[in-house]
Amino acid sequence: MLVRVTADELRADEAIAAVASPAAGAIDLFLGVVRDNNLGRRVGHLVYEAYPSMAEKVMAEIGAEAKERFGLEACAILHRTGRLEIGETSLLIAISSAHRASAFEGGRWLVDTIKKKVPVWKKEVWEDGEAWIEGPESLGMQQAPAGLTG
Amino acid sequence: MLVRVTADELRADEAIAAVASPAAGAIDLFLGVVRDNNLGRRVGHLVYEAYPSMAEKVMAEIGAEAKERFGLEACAILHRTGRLEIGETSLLIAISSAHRASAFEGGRWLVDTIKKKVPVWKKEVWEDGEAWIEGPESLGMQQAPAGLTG
Amino acid sequence: MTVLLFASIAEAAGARRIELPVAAGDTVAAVRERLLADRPALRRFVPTLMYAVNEEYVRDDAAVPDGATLALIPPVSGG
Amino acid sequence: MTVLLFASIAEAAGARRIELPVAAGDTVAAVRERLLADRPALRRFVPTLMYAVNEEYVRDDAAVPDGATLALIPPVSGG
Repeated sequence: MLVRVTADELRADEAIAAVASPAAGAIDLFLGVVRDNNLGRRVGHLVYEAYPSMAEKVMAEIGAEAKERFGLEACAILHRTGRLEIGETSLLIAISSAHRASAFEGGRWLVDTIKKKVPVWKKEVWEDGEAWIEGPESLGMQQAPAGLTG
Repeated sequence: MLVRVTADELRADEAIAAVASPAAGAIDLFLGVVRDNNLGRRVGHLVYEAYPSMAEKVMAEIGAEAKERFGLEACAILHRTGRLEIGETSLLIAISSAHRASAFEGGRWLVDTIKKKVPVWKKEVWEDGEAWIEGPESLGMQQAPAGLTG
Repeated sequence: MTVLLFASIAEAAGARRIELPVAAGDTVAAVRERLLADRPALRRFVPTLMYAVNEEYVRDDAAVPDGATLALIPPVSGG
Repeated sequence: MTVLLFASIAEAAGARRIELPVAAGDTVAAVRERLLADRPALRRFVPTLMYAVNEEYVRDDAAVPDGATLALIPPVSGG
């Protein structure tokens, strides 16, 4: 299984190739992308930080559970770290499956679970300040800055 | 909106670029891939035929409805025709959305609706025969060959 | 008028395109019956056929305008 | 032992890695309290902190073996 935490650009083609299987009839790809706004704030860029070795370990565990749970052929999970501009891809997952229902359901479950469990954090940087965005998914809270600065 | 029926290889990067938007936080991609078996039959290759001008028109209508229904930023739908080998991509859709829930739901709806409405047909070719596979989705029937030959 | 055939029915007909005369007031069903009169082997496809006139799906009681293109559409199986 | 800090708590501590002595029978909570004794400003992070010992999530009553790496994990926000 391809799992990777990296400062390099994430490439869709690599993830697709990593899940190729003659028995796969469906491949679902999900890209988490930096968008220009969040909760009404204009976002300039994001900075992602990870606990890389643990993040890769947790990603591999989640991927193995997804394969088992949804009967997938294969999956790949890549997360980028460092400074990301609007439109860049922070998270890339690919899964292959015999049929599309499990591809979509498995993809959705993977993304939800990654957001809850993988030790990665993002900081929003605006024109006039910045804040770590912590806990929106892992705590089931409203997404709100942990401590505003600047 | 990018919609295309083509005999050329489908490229994920092109579809991703076509749905890029600064307001998109999520991109979902779905690839329909030729798999090596169907209902217990060993598949050698597939041949796709389309009514290309009408197929593109119907794809554009379905894409517009998906955008409206799920509040998507953009979508792209590409279908390949001609002979396809195991592992090649026959259908490629990409959709971008502010949030992942609508990206996954919109992607699922798009694929389901394309399979019901777009005038494209596939023929399975086995070692010892071939058959047009017609109606599995559009008629809600079990997927079964329309007329076996060879 | 032009009738387009696809996939299984095109293979069975040995043709993908057939030119037919159209009479004032013709419906899709009337044109289809005219076509089948000479090609009885195609009748087995009728129960599952769909129709498009000028690239719009229609029912078989729809009118066929002069110069229209009628497509005989077997159950689709793209994706 | 090594304590790793990330994101908001690392920024507040001005450190991403702190070496601390560990006593036999120490729990995660005991190590955390020893760390906070010198850095009271970090106490506000405690209510939402998670913990990992040697890259496995654990509760704060888990034992910390000698030579372990303890990570203080603010609520994650990847994706």
